[in-house]
Amino acid sequence: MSDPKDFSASMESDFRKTPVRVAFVTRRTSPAVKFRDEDYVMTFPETLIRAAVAVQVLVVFLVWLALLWNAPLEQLADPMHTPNPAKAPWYFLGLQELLHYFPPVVAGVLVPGLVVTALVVIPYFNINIEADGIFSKDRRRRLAICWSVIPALLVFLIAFDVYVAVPATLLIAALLFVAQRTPADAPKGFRSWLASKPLSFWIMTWFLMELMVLTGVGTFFRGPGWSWVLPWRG
Amino acid sequence: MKERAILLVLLLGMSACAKRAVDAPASGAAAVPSGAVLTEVSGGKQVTRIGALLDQPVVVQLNDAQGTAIPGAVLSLSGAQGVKFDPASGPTDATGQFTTLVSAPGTSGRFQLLASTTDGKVQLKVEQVALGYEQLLGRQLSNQYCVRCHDPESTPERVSNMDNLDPKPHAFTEGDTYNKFSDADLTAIIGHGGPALNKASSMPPFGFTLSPSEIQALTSYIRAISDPPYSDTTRVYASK
Amino acid sequence: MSDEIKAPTTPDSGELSRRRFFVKVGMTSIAVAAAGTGVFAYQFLSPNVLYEPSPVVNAGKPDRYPPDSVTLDPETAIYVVRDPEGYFALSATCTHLGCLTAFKQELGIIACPCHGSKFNRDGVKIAGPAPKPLPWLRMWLNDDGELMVDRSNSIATKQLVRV
Amino acid sequence: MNGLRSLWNKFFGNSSRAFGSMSVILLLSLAIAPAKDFFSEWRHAQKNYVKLIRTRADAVTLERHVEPGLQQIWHPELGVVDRCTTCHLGLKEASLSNVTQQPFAKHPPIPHSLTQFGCVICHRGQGTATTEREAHHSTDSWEEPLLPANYIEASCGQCHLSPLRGTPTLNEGRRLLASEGCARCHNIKLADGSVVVPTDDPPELNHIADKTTREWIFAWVKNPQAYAASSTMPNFGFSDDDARDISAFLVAQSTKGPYPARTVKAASSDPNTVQQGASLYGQSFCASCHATQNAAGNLVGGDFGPELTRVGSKLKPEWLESWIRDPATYDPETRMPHFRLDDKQVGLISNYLQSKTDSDLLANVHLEPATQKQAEHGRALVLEYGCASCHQINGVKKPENFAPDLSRIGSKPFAQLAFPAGVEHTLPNYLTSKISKPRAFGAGLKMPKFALTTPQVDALATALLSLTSRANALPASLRIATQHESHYQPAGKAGQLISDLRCFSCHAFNGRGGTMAPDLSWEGSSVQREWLVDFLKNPNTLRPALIRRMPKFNLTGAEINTLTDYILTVYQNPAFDRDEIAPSSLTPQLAEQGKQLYYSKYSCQSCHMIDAQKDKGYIGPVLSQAGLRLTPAWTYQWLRNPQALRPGTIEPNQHMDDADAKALTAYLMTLKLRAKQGGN
Amino acid sequence: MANNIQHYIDELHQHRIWRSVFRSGSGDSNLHRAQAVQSNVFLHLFAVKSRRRMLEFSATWYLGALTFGTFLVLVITGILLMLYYHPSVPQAYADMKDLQFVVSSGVFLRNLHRWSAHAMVFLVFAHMFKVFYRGAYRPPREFNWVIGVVLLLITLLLSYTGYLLPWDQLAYWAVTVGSNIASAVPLLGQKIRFMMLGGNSVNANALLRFYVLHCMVLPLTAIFLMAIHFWRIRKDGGLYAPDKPAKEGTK
Repeated sequence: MSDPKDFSASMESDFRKTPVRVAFVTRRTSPAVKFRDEDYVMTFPETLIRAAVAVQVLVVFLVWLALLWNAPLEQLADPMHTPNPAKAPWYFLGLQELLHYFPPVVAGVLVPGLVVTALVVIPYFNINIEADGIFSKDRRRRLAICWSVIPALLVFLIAFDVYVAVPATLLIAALLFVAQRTPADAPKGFRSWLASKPLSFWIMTWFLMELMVLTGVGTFFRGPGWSWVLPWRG
Repeated sequence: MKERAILLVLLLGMSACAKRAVDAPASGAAAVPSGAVLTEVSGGKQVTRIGALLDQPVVVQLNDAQGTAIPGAVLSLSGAQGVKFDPASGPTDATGQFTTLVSAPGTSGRFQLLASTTDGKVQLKVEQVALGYEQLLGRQLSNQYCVRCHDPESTPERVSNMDNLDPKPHAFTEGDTYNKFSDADLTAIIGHGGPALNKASSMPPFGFTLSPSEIQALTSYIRAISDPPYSDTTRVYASK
Repeated sequence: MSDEIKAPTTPDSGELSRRRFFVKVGMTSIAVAAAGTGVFAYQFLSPNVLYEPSPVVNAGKPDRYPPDSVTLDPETAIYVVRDPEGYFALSATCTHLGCLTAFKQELGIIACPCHGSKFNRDGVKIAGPAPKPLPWLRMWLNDDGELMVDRSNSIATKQLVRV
Repeated sequence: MNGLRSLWNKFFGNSSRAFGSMSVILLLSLAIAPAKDFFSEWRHAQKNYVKLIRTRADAVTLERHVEPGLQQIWHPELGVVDRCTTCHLGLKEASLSNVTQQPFAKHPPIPHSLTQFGCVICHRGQGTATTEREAHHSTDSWEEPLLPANYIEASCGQCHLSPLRGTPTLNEGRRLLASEGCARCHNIKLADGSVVVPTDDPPELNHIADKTTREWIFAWVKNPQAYAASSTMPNFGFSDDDARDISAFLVAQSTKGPYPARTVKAASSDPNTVQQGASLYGQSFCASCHATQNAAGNLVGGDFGPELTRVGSKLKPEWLESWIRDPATYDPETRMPHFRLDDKQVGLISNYLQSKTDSDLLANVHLEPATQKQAEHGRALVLEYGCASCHQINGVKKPENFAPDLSRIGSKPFAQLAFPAGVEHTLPNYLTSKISKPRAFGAGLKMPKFALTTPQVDALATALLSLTSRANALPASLRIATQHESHYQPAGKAGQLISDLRCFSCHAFNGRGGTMAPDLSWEGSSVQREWLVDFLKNPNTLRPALIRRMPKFNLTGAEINTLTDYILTVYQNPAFDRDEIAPSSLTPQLAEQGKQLYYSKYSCQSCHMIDAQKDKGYIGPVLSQAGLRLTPAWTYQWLRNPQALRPGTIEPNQHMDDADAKALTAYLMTLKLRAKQGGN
Repeated sequence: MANNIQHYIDELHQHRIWRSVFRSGSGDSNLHRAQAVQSNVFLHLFAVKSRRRMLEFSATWYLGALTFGTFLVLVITGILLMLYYHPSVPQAYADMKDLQFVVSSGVFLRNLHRWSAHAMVFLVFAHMFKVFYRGAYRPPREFNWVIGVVLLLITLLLSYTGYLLPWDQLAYWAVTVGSNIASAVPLLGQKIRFMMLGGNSVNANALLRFYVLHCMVLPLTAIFLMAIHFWRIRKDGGLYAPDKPAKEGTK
């Protein structure tokens, strides 16, 4: 890679040198190479052309979408008459589904507020910095917390009739159980992969699954009066 | 390979048979012998508003060549765009008759109904008239001012005066008489009365009672219901 | 694919030229698309329907206008002039830069407030920077006996509508 | 497989190739949008139109009229943007009258100009749309499809709130809204703010037990049309038990009426007496208002009062006699006049009417004595079904807002309507099926089934479809407001007589009253005193062809004088003086001249009779006593312009000159044949 | 012929005016390429070089680039649509109809705008989850993650404010419900809603406010934050690449 004959100092030269790190070894540090510097490419054109192709594919997709399907347009706004059901845009339907169960101050303000706050503070709480498996350290205490929080969450969800959120929670619990039962020296595979996942992974995955379930339910399975309907029985 | 070809031929044959079985008239429908004749019993030449139901149902009769009624044969009706039938098809009754209610299309003018047997071999055309706004207005005016003398039929509410007049007025449906007049002639007779045009003195002038547009509406109505139909010969549409 | 990424700096010359060709094709298509977008934008930007009042104006019954008078309708920017022989319509928009002119009753002339152009009541320029006389507009009587003026249709000859 | 892969590699093998290929694909995709625009539906229609007119003789003229591109009619004050003329290019081309191919057909003549009102004001649909589907049919964004031709008159009704000659269906529908009792349960407000006032006359039920039996009530409530086919009372579909309980309640709530009890002779079945009653019934012209079924089952007589075919099975004799004697004592609001019959006459008519029974009607009705519980349930039913919306019932208040408001039913969105199975989702279909089969919309619904024919249902739907939001939003200057009936009430003794005789039921005076008989607002200018006195004593008809005739009221001489004085002084036409033509100016020579005109120039004998033997004209009134009946001034003015004195009269305006009118007047004034007493 | 054209293009590229505008050529040398990035006001937000393994599709799924792509599409179509849009009641709805029926390709642009908006929301979410699962929010990239979260909120707000603009039933009731959720905020709820709608109900004022937010405030904020977002990628050491064992790195 760093063939010296490629190097010359003139302005017209095609310099192919990759940056070289120089480590200063002091008394308190010791040199140890963890991994080598990587292979770099020019941003222009290598990265940009790929990005451009990706965007082109997307735009072609959107253009065909726009050619084939018209954007929805309903009747002129009529304050005297609420359509049934009055649905928000799809990305808010998870929230609207929550509003079906909880008072607005909880589902409309508290939950989204907490989620946003949580997202903002994630990097500052050193969560996932080590990226160690959830039960790899402090196992006993963490197990105790885990197996008390999940049932409490389930009871809470059922108390508010949020049955739609239960399966995903149970699935996470089941996977956690698998992760817990996986020995540290398990062979590489799904189980060891699960066991290596940190707490933040589990919370985020639960959140993602609930988001998808609630949005999916709100989008496809809710009809007049926010009652259950089957989308294929239109 | 050979077996496959035979199988294919067999399958094709079977499906063809099945298709014919499906296409065949449903069992129970009487066959229509050749020489059968469809005749109009009642409901022809009715006058109604555009889009409205005709007052009387249209009744047609299916007879065979000997004049005996054919019961149970399926007849169907069709018409111009917008004409509705209730029902549009069905079997003839024990006396060989088929009755249907007809709604006029959305455009004014004469429209035809075609009654036919399912195989389409025996057909009958029935003509009706749908009145547009102007003709409807004409009919209203006619009912108010004209029919007492120009309609031979009496009703309890309105006794016809036609027989009392000499010369007798012509009924508005008499196309043979009215089609000879041009639009201008008709307008003049209605507006100026009979004597002014050397016609019967019993026809009074209506030009001071009706407005020009009302007289035009009346003319339009008379044209619409005349039998045989009026065709405007002053306008020739020749193709280039 | 991964092979090519591994050795991007040592392609054979044929591959290199093909590459250039494709990039050129790409750039040309994008240039064509940009040009096409220009045409497209022109089409898009020129409205197909206009929410503007009809150029044909109903100026009302002729006896609305007193004999030998010039009447300005500011809404439609036309003068209806009643001469002893008949009626005619003049555009009230100054031919100089489009200001709305006014008829000076005491002087009997039409004057533009913007740059001082003056016209007589036939629309002929008397003074000022206006390059052309005020155009005569087509005028006719409709079936109800009302004066109609087509603002989009100016007439060259001085045709009066006689009532 | 390999071929595909190499093809893939060729075009997408590396980033440059992918960039090049994707750019081309992007270019092509983007180019489709304007192409789609170019091949639009309306451009296609315009091309076809040009193709069509090129084959015609007047192609040059027609092509000159074609303006390519999108067309728009914009009416900001009507709130309308119409682009219909983009495709409907031949609307104004008179020479295309034989083209039936849409969208190019010529529009039939209407009284409004296309450019003045646009299209959607009348036809509805979506005027802004430029595709057939969006313009004509209902979509997510526009629920209002084109109005079917059958109901097109509904659109006229948006501005024309008073009857219009060209819209018989709409007029009929509006009449039915008032006369079939729709407006008693539903609030129906027109765009000018006026409310539809019911014109039917449902009887009050406070004293119903005096009038009829529980058995009859039972049979009636079960099926009103079984008693009288022409009844406006709808069928509520009550079960036997419900009908029993309602009859129990109605009888229980009934109180004794406010009229004097009289001894009543038992009805006689003597055929002679019945025959006398029948002839008195005929002489009193009861059939002018009341109908009876004849042997063929057809109704004969007027529809102003209730049908009397089976009246003997309904009414109690003592009530009937009291009613015939003076209806107003039982019902002060009734439209039936006070006939001033003596006891013998009352007995004869009552006896005749009681003979009109139908043994089948109540044959199967056997009711046990009512229990308290039944009456209570009956009351609950009466409340539930809003009986008090129409009838006065003791202890039951008229319910408010009993049925949905129909003031904007013509713009009701589908989303707010529930359609029964098998009904196409359009507003006209909803209305017609709701009116004709109300219970198909759900078993628990209250709306009863009215005995209406299909044309009547269509007329009602037309009237309802005219009640749109747009009608309310249109500028008031476009509205032709409803004609309100005046509250004119003549004063004094004569005024009392006029209301006692219920003259307003048939005659109109100063904008109030019925249309069954001539308008009498200017009667004082028209007739001579002597004739009027004679006429009131013994009304004989002037028009031999009429079946509806003025009944004889058996007035006293004083009453006749009061009425005559009043009519001759008050009901005068302000346009002329009734004495302006002196009888002396009408010389015999002039009369002779008039006679010539009468028989030759104007052929009056075509419509009028003078000599019943010789003349046959059936249309106008008989003129044999014109000289006794009419004043010369009225006759003269009438001949000059009959429409001015009575708008809508059949007699055409002959545009007679002064001399002819004078001569004819002179002639008519010589016709003084004395009518024999008793009339025809 | 082709040579001639190439000649003229080269001439053009060498011309003084051209050089004054485009400092670098699109030369074949890496130096030129580096200059191209550095001397371009937009491209200088990026590093001159990037890790080869981050070019793999599986590394980023190009979600960030795609999101930016949808944003560009939205800006272009949005500006065009603004030319036929009046933020007033009920003209706004009539304008939708005009776009659909009479403006050349108006319906296409509206569709593209609408679908791109949906795509952008989806892509932003996907981008966020992808970043999270890769752990790319770890220091020193924590602030860039926060900017990302803010951009997510802005995207949602952009989409939501745009939702009202057609003034149809869908828009009206979605916004009515949404603004009532805002009023559920303890203590300040009603005030927030009042400020948001410029009144007590969704009416012409609300439409104008949403219009200004949708067309001015939010896009400008988004562009500003995006610039920082991209620039921070460079400053934080390029696209985050998870640590790899030395043996893999030597490869």
